[in-house]
Amino acid sequence: MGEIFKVGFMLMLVAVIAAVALGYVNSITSPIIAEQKEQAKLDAMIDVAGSLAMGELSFDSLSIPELENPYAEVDETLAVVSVTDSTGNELGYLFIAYGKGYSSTIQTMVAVNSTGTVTGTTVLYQQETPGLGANVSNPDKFLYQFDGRIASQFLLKKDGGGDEGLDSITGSTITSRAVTNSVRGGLDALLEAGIITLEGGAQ
Amino acid sequence: MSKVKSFAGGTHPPGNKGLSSGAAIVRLPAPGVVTVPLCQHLGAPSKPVVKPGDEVKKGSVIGEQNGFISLPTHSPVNGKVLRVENAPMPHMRSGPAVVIKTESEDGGEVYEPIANWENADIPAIINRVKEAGVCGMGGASFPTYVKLSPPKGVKIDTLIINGVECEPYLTADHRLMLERTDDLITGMKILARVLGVSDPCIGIEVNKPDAIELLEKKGVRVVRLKVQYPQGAEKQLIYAAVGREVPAGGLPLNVGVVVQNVGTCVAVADAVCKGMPSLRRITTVSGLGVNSPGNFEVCVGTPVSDLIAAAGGYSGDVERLISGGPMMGMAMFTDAAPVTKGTSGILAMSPEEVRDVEEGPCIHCGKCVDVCPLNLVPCAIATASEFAMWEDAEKAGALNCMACGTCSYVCPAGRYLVHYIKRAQNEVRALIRAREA
Amino acid sequence: MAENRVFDIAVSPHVGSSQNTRRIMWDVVIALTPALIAAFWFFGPRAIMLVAASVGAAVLTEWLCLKFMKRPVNFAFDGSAVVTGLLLAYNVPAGVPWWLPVVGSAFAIAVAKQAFGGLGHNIVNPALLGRAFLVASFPVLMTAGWIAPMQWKDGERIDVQACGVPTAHLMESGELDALSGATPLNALKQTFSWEGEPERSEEVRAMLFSKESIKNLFMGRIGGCIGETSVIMLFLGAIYLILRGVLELRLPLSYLGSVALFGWLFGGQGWFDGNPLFHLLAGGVILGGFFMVTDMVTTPVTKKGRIIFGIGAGLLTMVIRRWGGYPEGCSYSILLMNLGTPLIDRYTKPLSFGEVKKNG
Amino acid sequence: MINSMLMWVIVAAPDGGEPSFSIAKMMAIIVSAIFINNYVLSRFLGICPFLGVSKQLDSAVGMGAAVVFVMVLATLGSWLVYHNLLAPHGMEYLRTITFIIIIASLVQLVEMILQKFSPALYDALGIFLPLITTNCAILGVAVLNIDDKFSLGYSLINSVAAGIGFTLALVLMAGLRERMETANVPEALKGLPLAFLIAGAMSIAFLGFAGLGG
Amino acid sequence: MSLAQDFSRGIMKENPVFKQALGMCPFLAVTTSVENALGMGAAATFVLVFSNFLVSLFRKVIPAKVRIPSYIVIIATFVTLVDLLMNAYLPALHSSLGIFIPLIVVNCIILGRAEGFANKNKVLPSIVDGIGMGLGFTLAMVIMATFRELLGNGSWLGFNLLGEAYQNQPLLIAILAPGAFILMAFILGFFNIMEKRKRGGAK
Ligand SMILES: Cc1cc2nc3c(=O)[nH]c(=O)nc-3n(C[C@H](O)[C@H](O)[C@H](O)COP(=O)(O)O)c2cc1C
Ligand SMILES: Cc1cc2nc3c(=O)[nH]c(=O)nc-3n(C[C@H](O)[C@H](O)[C@H](O)COP(=O)(O)O)c2cc1C
Ligand SMILES: Cc1cc2nc3c(=O)[nH]c(=O)nc-3n(C[C@H](O)[C@H](O)[C@H](O)COP(=O)(O)O)c2cc1C
Ligand SMILES: Cc1cc2nc3c(=O)[nH]c(=O)nc-3n(C[C@H](O)[C@H](O)[C@H](O)CO)c2cc1C
Ligand code: SF4
Ligand code: SF4
Ligand code: SF4
Ligand code: SF4
Ligand code: FES
Repeated sequence: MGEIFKVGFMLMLVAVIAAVALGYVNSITSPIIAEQKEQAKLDAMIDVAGSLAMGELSFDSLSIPELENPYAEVDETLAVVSVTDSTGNELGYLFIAYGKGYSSTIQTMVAVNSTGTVTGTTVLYQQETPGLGANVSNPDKFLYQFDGRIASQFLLKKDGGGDEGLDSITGSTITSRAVTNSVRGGLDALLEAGIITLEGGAQ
Repeated sequence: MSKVKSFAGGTHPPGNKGLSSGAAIVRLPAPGVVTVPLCQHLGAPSKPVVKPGDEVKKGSVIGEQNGFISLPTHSPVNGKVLRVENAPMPHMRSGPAVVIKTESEDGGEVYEPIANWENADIPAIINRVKEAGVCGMGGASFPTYVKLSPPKGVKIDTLIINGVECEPYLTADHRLMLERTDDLITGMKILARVLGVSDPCIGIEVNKPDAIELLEKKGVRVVRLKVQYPQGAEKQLIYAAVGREVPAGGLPLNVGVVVQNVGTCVAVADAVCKGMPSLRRITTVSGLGVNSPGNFEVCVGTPVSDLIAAAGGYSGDVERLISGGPMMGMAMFTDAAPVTKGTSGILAMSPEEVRDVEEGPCIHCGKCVDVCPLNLVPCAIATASEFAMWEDAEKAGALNCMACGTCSYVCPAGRYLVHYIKRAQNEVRALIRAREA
Repeated sequence: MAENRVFDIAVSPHVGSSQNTRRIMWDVVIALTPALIAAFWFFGPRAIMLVAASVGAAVLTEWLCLKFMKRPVNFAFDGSAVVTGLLLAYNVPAGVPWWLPVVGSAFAIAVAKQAFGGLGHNIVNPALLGRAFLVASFPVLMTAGWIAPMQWKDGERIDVQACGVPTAHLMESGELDALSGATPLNALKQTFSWEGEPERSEEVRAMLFSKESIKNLFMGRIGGCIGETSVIMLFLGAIYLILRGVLELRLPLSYLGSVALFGWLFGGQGWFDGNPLFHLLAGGVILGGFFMVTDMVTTPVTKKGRIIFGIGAGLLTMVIRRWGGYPEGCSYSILLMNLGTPLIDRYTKPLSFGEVKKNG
Repeated sequence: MINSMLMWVIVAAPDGGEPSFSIAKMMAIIVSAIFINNYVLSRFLGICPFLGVSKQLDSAVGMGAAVVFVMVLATLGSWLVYHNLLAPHGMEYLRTITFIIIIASLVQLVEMILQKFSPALYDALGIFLPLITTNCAILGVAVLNIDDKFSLGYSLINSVAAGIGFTLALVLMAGLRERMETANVPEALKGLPLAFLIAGAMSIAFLGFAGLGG
Repeated sequence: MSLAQDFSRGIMKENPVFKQALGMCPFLAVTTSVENALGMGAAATFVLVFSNFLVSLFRKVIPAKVRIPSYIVIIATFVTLVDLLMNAYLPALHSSLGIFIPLIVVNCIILGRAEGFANKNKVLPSIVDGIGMGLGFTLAMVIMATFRELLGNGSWLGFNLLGEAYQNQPLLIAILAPGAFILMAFILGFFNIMEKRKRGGAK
């Protein structure tokens, strides 16, 4: 009995020391991890929204009850962030589009101005095939075509977009289609909810 | 005409029987010196009972039975024993033999004929078959009297006479059926009586229509068989003739059948009706390596070189000299070896006839599996054997193989499948013996 | 009495069939030539160049490997490397650069064959492993290197739709672009993803399954890999092999039968609305069915096993065509079944003659 | 006390994960774990037993069965502890340490129970059990279930499928290795290199499943 | 045995990967780039050194019965430590090593050294052994990663070495799963030959 007690005690001691040590380290690292995650997001937002205006930007997430989320199967709510300049002028919006690609759900962050024209995009996450679909992360291969388009112009040539349509990445129609259609879906949702309007914008 | 029957698997090598099938049997006199092997049958060799200098009579016992599966050996000539020694053999490198200087072939000691065999005591007939030294003439040279004495409780209801002769080249059984038809039928009847079988039959491949016709005319029940090697193998013959599957590792008697070769029937008839011990046999000499192929009735103990000389001598290049058929026969390293009771043929093969492929790796083509009449997977057994994986070879059924050679024949990679499998059989038997000990 | 002669001894049997490995391999080479002629006709001299590069690389690699491993180099000329090189080249699009089949053949022979011990010891089909290696390494070239087959009209060369469907109709409706550069199977695959547009999807499928399209498939007037397109020429080769006793029909028949069955079952959008003939003739099924499923080295030796292999490969082919990431599943299905070959052989070992099934 | 116990059992979906269950998603998980992202051939989890226990078919089957068994138990234990003990109290950082303790104790427990109540099964699986503690595939499936935000139901399905995928790879490998025993492999590649070569060929073939159902 | 021997043993003679085939999963999984290899190597070395240190320090105190569980707890503690620190300070590396960081716990190199060496030796040799083994593991991974990154991406440690043309059409398979298996087969084959040569020479 004493033997078991001693053994159990030792094991517990080891575990307790370990837990305490880890708790301590965690208390130091967890704010850093959280902050660094926040920063990464912020960097991406600044990167994309930088196309809306120069200078200091601020971001504010909107909660829009009537907005129907086209990505319901990935996220409950369509997170829309409004972008304002330092003086509080509303410049446009950011949202994340989710599209099911070849081997992953591709997350694309999109900046759109209040008249519905896309001004910047970046891929936040993808796990497509290296050398094929993974090229979406390279702006020169695909996303360069996105700026200046409105919702109805997001269609691949292959999918009936005609001459105005988007060229897909060589050998990666599925990936290209996923991104294109997801961006269109997000824009449509914003239009429907009346957050952006097409007045005066590109036809 | 009855239906042509067969078994599953097998192959059809070119028969080449035309070389000798038209040649009537020629009886050769005994040579000046005979080398009588003491190991002509399956089982223990007989024990020599003569010594150099002894005078022997034709038909006198020179080696006595040495156990249950064994037989006595007789002198085929009147003469004088020169030596008792190890001599080259057709079926092994060398074996014990009695060398006799021939003086004559007349008269000699024969047993009392059992003329009224229809009514004679059955044990007496079996004993006669035994003392006459009759063994199977079809292949394994198994002592015939053993087959005639089934263990208690075993009921034999079928006797099949094996007139198939499926090996290419060989025509001895074919000629025997044509020329010694009456003795054959008598032998068949004796065997049927001994075994208590009422309706024996004889299996013949349809490439011997003359034999089929002749026997049917004489009232024998003939089972027509497809020309397919190895139709003459006991288990395949039984399956084709009566549709019974001899259990793996079992014997024909397990399904109530006894199979005897046509030559054995004639030997039995000679022993019973004429009291003649088994001293001679009919053998085919063929192949493109001899000048005039033919069928010969010779004394056991006659050197192969004499047979070749009788067939006109060698013609040019001879690549290989074979005792038996080309599928299962043994290559002989010298033509000094004597004929035994089991020598169904002597083939002198020219280089064009002999298969010459370099052995390559097994390409898993499955041809051997397709043809194996026993449904084995020969390539697997052979590979296991090559790598000394004896347990695997045993599991793959190595012991079931009858070494018919069909698999090697079709193998495009030229693998020596039979050779590997035979080696596996030896090792597996040793393994089993060790396990039981 | 004559001097006794002495002879060489050898194991039985002393005679053998006329088949041998070398002859079988060269027979396959002969049987593959009609398809090469078709490739020249439809894809031009470029196809011959690629095939020659592939075969040359295969034989050279084989020779180098044998030399390096100090094994008899004459095995390099037994024809098996030629078959591998041919089949590899037959499995790449005609529009790829010359070095692609060279790299593929070198991999097929050095890694998929010789590293496993050479002829007879490899576990998966070398040509197909070589192809899969190329697809994984150079996906863009291997999925976009199609060139449209050439056709002659009034003595002049005209280009036709690679997918093999009647084109005029498509051009009018403006859907031509949607299928450009594709192969019939690529076109079919695309229709599966137009879930939102059932009518368009249905319409294109109807064209693919039409008589005209089937005729083009049969002749080879379609885009595709170099050697797979002309069904009629492949049939010619297959008939030659059957006559020469090289092909055992269990594998091809069970494979083709299974592709047809499952193609009908789920080769369309829904159930029971696929076109079995289309699925048999499109893509690599005929080439695979007569020349690659039949690679004896990597397929089961037992009779039952070969049937199981064929059915399994057919099922996998159709599963990949219908639901997989690739438009064609023929090569992967064979590779995947190759992995199971030893297990199939093990569990289909026939009951030997006179053996009874043990109870339980 | 009793109340909180009940709560534990009830919490069966992670925060932000899907509470509902769909057959389509279940099929996707199964196909992914067995074929597309096979734990061994594509994710490199469980390589040691894959190489170590694939020399013979019989032991491969035994090992596969043992892994499926332990994976399910480990998933059950680790999932419940993570979502009911660690996550609610902000102690996610103790995940690794708790999971490995759970797995090690589970293996011990299973061994003891088997030995006592089913000696036959113990004899069959016994030798494989200790090997499993230090098998990345087990810890891997527990961690990935958390990372992928699977609910308890999906996690269990995922663990069974992962185990089946592992067994499939192991059994195929065993068959191929048995065949290769009699192959004329170059001297340098004999042994472990050959095992890797076979795994490479398998892995390429499994690329054929890429995008399946996608 | 001298400290120098303790150190060098893990690098060549008893290299955990090439000579003992240990730590295979992380080895195959993270060697897609030299950077990942170095990161994983550093993480594993850290855990090895500290767990060897603690195990050796307390080898007289910990009862034999709970030896293994205690080691596991010690190792898991350091693994978690590395996990937290990396997440806080090297987030990109942390996300590309992914699940293989927590899996260091079951890496048998570490448990093997704790049980096989630290358990029986003094503190200093144990630390040195940990460093040696860690470096050996790292070295092996760097060798493998060199092949894979160079062939599969045309670069080494991110530097483009083989030129634009190669990078457009690299031997992608080298960084995919099959490439890892096949390259490993040939690397091990190479060591096999070397071993044989050496043994042949000694005779
Ligand atoms: C290994 C492999 C990976 C692939 N990865 C992708 C991918 O990441 N994205 C994609 O759109 N298509 C990918 N594909 C290609 C698709 O299967 C399909 O062939 C392609 O989308 C056809 O598009 P195309 O018309 O642009 O050639 C991949 C194909 C293979 C063989
Ligand atoms: C050890 C042994 C025992 C045999 N015992 C009997 C037997 O008791 N009864 C019988 O009819 N045949 C017996 N046989 C003979 C076989 O049935 C068969 O006829 C003999 O092996 C020759 O067959 P083969 O020429 O096809 O090789 C025995 C054979 C052997 C090898
Ligand atoms: C492959 C093979 C083929 C055989 N072919 C014949 C044959 O054609 N004729 C024959 O009488 N015996 C043949 N035998 C021998 C028979 O199986 C059997 O042993 C013999 O018929 C028994 O009769 P016996 O004891 O009178 O010789 C063959 C054996 C084997 C293994
Ligand atoms: C009917 C037949 C089909 C063959 N198919 C292939 C094949 O698909 N791929 C291949 O590399 N070799 C093939 N070969 C050649 C040969 O079997 C191949 O090189 C071996 O797999 C190498 O061990 C074939 C040979 C024959 C006789
Ligand atoms: S081996 Fe000889 S005796 Fe046996 S069947 Fe064939 S030819 Fe007849
Ligand atoms: S395995 Fe034996 S029985 Fe089967 S074909 Fe070959 S030699 Fe004949
Ligand atoms: S016939 Fe020869 S090559 Fe074909 S499987 Fe059998 S042993 Fe192998
Ligand atoms: S302990 Fe883990 S890392 Fe080490 S070899 Fe075994 S499975 Fe691989
Ligand atoms: S490292 Fe051993 S199972 Fe993963």
